[in-house]
Amino acid sequence: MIELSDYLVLGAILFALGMAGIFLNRKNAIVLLMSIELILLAVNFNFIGFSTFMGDLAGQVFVFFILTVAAAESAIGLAIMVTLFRNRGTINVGDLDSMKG
Amino acid sequence: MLENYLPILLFIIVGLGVGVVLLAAGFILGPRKPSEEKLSPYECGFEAFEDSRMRFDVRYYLVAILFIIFDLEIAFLFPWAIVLDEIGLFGFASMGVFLAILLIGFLYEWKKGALEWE
Amino acid sequence: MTNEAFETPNLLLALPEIWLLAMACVVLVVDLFSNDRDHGPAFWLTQVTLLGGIIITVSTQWGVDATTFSGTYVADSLGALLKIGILVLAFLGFAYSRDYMRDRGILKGEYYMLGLFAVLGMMVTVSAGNLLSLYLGVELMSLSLYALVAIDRDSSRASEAAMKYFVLGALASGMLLYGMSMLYGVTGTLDLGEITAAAAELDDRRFLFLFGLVFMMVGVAFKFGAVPFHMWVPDVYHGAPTPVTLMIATASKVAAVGLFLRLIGEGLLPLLESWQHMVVLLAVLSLLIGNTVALVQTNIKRMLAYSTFNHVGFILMGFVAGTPEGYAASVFYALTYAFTVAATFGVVLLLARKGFEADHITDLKGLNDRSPLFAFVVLILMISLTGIPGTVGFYAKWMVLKSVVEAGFVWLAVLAVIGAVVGAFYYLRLVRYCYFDKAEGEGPQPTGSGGFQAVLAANGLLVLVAGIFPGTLVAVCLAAFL
Amino acid sequence: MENLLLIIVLAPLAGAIIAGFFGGTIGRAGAHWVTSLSVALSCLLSFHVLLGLISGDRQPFDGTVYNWMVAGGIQFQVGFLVDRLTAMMMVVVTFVSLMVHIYTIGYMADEEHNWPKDSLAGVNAYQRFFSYIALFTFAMLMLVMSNNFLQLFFAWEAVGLVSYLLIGFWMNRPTAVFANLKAFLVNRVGDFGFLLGIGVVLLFYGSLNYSEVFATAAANPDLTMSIFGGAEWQVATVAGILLFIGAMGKSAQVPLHVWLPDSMEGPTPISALIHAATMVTAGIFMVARMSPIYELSAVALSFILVIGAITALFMGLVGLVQNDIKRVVAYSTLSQLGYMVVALGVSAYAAGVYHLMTHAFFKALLFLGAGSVIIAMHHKQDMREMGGLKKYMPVTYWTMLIGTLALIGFPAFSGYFSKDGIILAVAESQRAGATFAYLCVLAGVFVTALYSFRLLFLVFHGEGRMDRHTREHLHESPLVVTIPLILLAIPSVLIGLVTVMPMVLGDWFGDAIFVSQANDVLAAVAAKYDSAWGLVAHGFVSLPLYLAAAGFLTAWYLYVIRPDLPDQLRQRFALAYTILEKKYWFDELHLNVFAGIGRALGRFFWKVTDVGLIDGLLVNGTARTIGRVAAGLRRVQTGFLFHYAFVMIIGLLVMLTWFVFGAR
Repeated sequence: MIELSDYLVLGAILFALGMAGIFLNRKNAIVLLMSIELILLAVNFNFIGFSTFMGDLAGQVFVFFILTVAAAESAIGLAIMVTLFRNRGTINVGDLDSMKG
Repeated sequence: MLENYLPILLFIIVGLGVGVVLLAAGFILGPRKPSEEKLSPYECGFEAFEDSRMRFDVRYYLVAILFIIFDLEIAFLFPWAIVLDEIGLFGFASMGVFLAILLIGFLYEWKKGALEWE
Repeated sequence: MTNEAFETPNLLLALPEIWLLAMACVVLVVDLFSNDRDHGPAFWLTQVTLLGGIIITVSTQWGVDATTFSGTYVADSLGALLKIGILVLAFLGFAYSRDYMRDRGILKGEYYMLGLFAVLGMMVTVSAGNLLSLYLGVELMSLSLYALVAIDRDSSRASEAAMKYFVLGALASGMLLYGMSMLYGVTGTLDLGEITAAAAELDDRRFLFLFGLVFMMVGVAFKFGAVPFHMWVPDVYHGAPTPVTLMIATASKVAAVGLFLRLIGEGLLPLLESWQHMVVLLAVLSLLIGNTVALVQTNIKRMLAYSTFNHVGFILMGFVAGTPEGYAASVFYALTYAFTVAATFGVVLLLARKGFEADHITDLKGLNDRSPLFAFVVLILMISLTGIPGTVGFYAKWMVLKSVVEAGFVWLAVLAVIGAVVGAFYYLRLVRYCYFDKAEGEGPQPTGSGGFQAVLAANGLLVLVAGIFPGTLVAVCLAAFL
Repeated sequence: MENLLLIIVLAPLAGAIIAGFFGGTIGRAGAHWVTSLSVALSCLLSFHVLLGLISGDRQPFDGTVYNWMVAGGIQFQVGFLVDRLTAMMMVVVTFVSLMVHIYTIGYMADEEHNWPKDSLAGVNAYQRFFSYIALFTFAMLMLVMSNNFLQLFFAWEAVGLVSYLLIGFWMNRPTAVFANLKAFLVNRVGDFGFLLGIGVVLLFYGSLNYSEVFATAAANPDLTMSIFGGAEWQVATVAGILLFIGAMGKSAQVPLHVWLPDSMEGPTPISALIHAATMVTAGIFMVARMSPIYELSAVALSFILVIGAITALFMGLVGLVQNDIKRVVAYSTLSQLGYMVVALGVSAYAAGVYHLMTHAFFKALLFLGAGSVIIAMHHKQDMREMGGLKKYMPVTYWTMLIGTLALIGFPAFSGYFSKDGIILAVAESQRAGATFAYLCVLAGVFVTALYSFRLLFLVFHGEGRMDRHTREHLHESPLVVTIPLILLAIPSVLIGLVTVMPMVLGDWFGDAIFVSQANDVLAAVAAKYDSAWGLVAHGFVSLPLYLAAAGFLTAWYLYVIRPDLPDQLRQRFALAYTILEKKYWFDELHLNVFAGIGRALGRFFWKVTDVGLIDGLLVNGTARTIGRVAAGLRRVQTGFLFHYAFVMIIGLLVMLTWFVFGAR
C-alpha cells in the first residue's frame, strides 16, 4: 500500500533535486528549465497525493493548471534563451555576469 | 498525521543542508586560481576537438514551443466533455470563449509567420 | 467541489477583468492588421482600455463585497483600490514610454499586449479568492513581465536580465506552489475563505502548516523583492528597458501587496503570530541591505532598485501589526511610493534619447538650467521618497511607523527611521546634482512629446498635492479595510 | 464669503507659481504684470471685505475650508477667521505689498548688473524675485487669516522661509548669505519657543482652533501646570511667554533682534515689505490675536512690556550712530516695534495694532524713499557720502519728510495718534514695569526725532559729499518709484486723523480683541478725549511733542549748523559712542557668549564625544563601516544566477530552521 508520506517524500526529493539543479548547474541553461519543470512536477505530486488521500478533486484540478502554466513557462524560458543565444552566442550560465554590484 | 510529514521535512533540510554546506565550504575555503587549462573541457589529454554541445536549429525550439502550448490546452477539453451535461449552456459558451482566445493566439502566430519553416 | 451543484457565475462582478481580457485580445488583433509603424492604434486602445478599466472598477467594485466563480473571485473595496492603483500606474508607464521605445526600435504591438496581460494578471491576483486563481494571476503577471524584460531582443543586457528574472522567478513560483500544496494538505481546501476558517483551528498540524507557510512567504517576498530574496531586483531593473523597469517597480509592487494581503494578511490572519516574525525578519533585512548598498550605486536604475528594498521594508512593516490600520498604511505606502517612483522613472525616460539611457546619476547634473520644471519635479519626488515632513512620503512612513509602534515593535520603528535618514543621503544627492552642479558638457535635454511632458509634470505635482492634502487618500485606504 | 477669501489668498499664490515656474516663458514683463495684478486683486477684495465688515454688510467669518487630517482626535484644518482685526491686517499687507510690487519694477530694472557674468543665480532672477514677494504675500495672508494654531505655525514658517530666501537674494554676496544665515538661526530660537507654546496650548486646552482654545482658556483661567520639579505655573503664563518668544524672534525684540539690521542686505523693496511693514508685525498681530490668553496672565504681559520698552529705547539709541541709510531705518523699525510691544504689554492691543498699521505705511514709505536715494546714489548706502540731495530729488525729499514727521509723531500725522495713544495708555497702566516703560517710551520720542532728522539732514541737506561721477548722474527716480512713495505718503498723513477715534479709543475691533475690564487702559484714555482734534490739541500741551521738538533741534544744530560737532562729541563721549557703535555688544554676545559657551561646550563634545565617539565610531566609523559593508554586500551581487539562487535557498533554509524548529 502506498502511503501519503511516500507521495510526499517523492515530492520532496524531486523538489530538492530541482532546487539543487538550479544552483549547482553552472553550464547549460537548458538544465535550468528542466530543474524548474522538476520543481513544478514535485508540487504536482504533492497535490495529487493530498487530493487522493483526502478524496478532494480540487487538488487535481490545480495540477491541470500547473501543467498548463509549466508549459507556458518553458515556452517563455526557451524564447528568452533563444534571444540570449543570439546576443551572446552562448547559453552558459557562468557567462551571465555583465551586470553585478 | 504529523509523523507522515516529519521525514519529508528532515529530508529536505538535511539534503539541502548537506548540499549547501558542502558547496559553501568549497566556495569559502577553496583556493580559486582559474586558468585556461582548468576551464577547458578535459578530453583524454587532447586539445578539445569541437564544442562539447551539439547545436540544434533554433526552429526546432520554435515548433516545440508552439506544440507544447496548444497540446496542453487539449487537456482541459476532457473533463469539460465529461461534465458538459451538468454545466449546460454556460459551460459550453465558456469553452467557446476559451477556444476563441486560443484561436486568437493561433491567428497571431500565423500572421507573424511563426508557422513557416523557411 | 465535487458534489456541489453547478452555479452560473455572476460575470458582472468580474467585469474589470473581463473588459481587460477582451480589450487585450482586441488590441492584439487590431495591431496585427494595422500598418501603423508607430503602433498608434494599439497605444490609444491600450490607454482607453486602462482608463475604461478604472471607470468600470470604480463603478462595479468599490464598496461591494461579493464573490463569484464559486468563490475563486472576490469583488471588494480592497481589490478595487489596488486595481485602480495598478491601472493608473500602467497608464503612466505607457504614457511615458512611447518615445523611448520608438527610439530603440522596440515599439511593438507585443509591448502593449504583454503589458495588458501583465496588468490583467495583477488584477486577478488582487481579486483572488482561491489559491488557484491567485496562482494563475501571479503567473500571468510574471510570465508577461519576463517576456517584457526581453522585449528588446537585440540587447544582450536585457536578455541576461530576463534570463535571471525568469529562472529566479520560476524558482520562487515553485516555492510558492510548494507552500500552497502544503497548505492544501493541511486545510483540505483551496478556497481562501475556508482556509482562514480552518487556520483558526489548526493545532496538531501546525508544524506542517508552518513548513508550508515559510515556502509561501519566500514566494511572496520574492515578488516584493524583499531581502534575502532580492537578488534579481538590481540586475533586472538595470537590464530591462526603462519602461518595463517602471512597470516592475510600480504596478507589480502594488500587486505584490495584494498577493500578500489575500494569501497571508487576510487568508492566514488567525495565525498572525506565526508569520509576524517572518515579516519582521524580512523587513529588517530589507531596511539594512537597501540603505547601505544604495549609497554606493551610480546608476539611477540600480540605485532605485536598492532603495526599493528600503521601501519594501516599510511596506512589510505595515503588515506586522495585522490590523486594518496597519494594512491600510501599507497600501497607502505602496500606492504613493509607486506613484512617486513612476514619475522618477518618467524623468529618466524624459532625459533618455536614441542611443543614450540617461540612467547615470550624473546625467541629472544641472537639470535646473535645462528644465526648471522637471528639476522641481525631481526635487518633489526625492524629498517625498526621503520622507521629509509635509510630503506624501512622510505621511506614508508615519502611518506605517504608527502601526508598528502600536504593535509593540518600537525597535523596528527606530531602525526604520535611521534607515530613512540614511536614505536621505542618496535621494538628496540627486537634488544636489539637479540644482547645484553644472552639467558636464551639454547634458541631456528633456525630450518627448508634449503629452508625455504634461502627464509627467502632472504626476510630479500630484505627488506634491498629495503631500499637502493626504486626507482623502488616507481615508480611501482606510475605507478599503473597514 | 468663503470663496472670496480663497480668492484673496490664492491669487498671490497663483501669481507666484506662474512667475516662479514659467518665469522663463513669460519674461520679465509677464512676471511683474501677473504678480502685481494678482496682488492688486487681493488688495481690492481685501478692501471690499474690510468695508463690508465696517458697514455691517458682512459678519465676521470663522470656518474651516479644508479638513486636512485627523490624528488622535485632533483635527488639523485649514480655516479662516476674518474679523475686523484680520481684515485690517489683510488690507495693510496687500496694500503695502502692491506698492512694493510696483516699486520693485523700477528698483530691480537693472538687477542684471548685480550678478557676476554668467552666474546661474542671475538667470531669471527678476522673475524669481517677483515670485518670492507674491509668495510672501500669500504666506502672510495665510498667517493673518488663520483660525487655528497649526496653520498659524505653518504660515509663520513659510513667511520666515520666504524672508530668508529674499535676504539672501543676492546670493553671490557673502554678507547677504551671512545675514540670511543669522536670520535663520535667530528665528529658530524664537520658533522653538513658539512651537513649545503651541504644544502647551494643545496639551492643556485640547484644541488648536482659536475659538475653542479661547473658550477653554476663559473657562479655566486658573489652570496650572508644574514645570521644573513642582513649581506651579499658570498655563496662560507659560503658553503666553513661550508664544511671545516666537514673536520676539519674528518681531525682532531684544535680545533676538540681531538679525533685523543685518537683513538690510536684502534688496530695499524687501526691507520695506518684510522687515518694516508686514513680517515683523506678525508677532504683534499674533499677540493681539491671542489677547484672550494674554489677558489671563499679568506675568506674561509684564514680561512683554519690559522687553518692548527696552527695545523701544535702546535700539533707537543705536540708530543714532549708524551711517548706512538703511540701517538707520532698520533700527528705527526695531524701536517702533518696541513701542507696539509696549502697547501690547499694557493691554492696549488696539493701540499696538493701530501703531502697526500706521507704521506699516510710513515705514514702508521711509524704506522706499531710502531705496530711491540708493538708486540715485548708484547703490551706495553710506550717508557720509551723501548730502544736499534735496534739489535733485524733490519728490523723494518731500515724501520722506512726511514719513519722518509721521514717525516722530508730529501732531495730526498718523504716527502721532498711534504713538501718542501708546504713551497715554502706558501712563494710565498700573502693570508692573509700567513706570519703567513710560520713561523708556518718553525718552524714545526724543531719540526717534534725533535719528530721524539726522538722517534727513545728512542725506538731503548740507553739502554734497559724493564723488563727481555720482553727482553728475543724480536725478529723481522714475515714476514707478515715486508713485508708490506718493501713494504711501497719503495714508501716512491722513489715516490717523480719520481712524483714530474708532480704532484706538472706540470699540472698533469688537470681539476680535479681548481686554478684561480691569486692564482696559484705552478706555481710561478714551474717557478723556472725545475727538481726534481733541487729541491733536492735547499734543501741543504735552511732553512728547516737546521732546520731539528737542530732538529735531538737536539734530538741526548738530548736523546742519555745526557739522563738526558730532565728531567732537564722539571723542568726548567715546565710551557711550562705542557702546552704541557696538550695539551693546549684542552681536558679540550672541557670537561670543552664547555661541562662545556653545562653542566651548561644542569643542568639548567635539573633542570627547564627537571626535572620539561619534566621528570615530559612529559617523566616520559608520560611514566607513557602511562603505565597507556596502562594498562587501555589493560583492555578494556577483551577477551569477546560481549565486542568486543560492542566496534564495539559504534564505529559505534559514527561515525554515528558525521558524519551523524555533516555533516548537
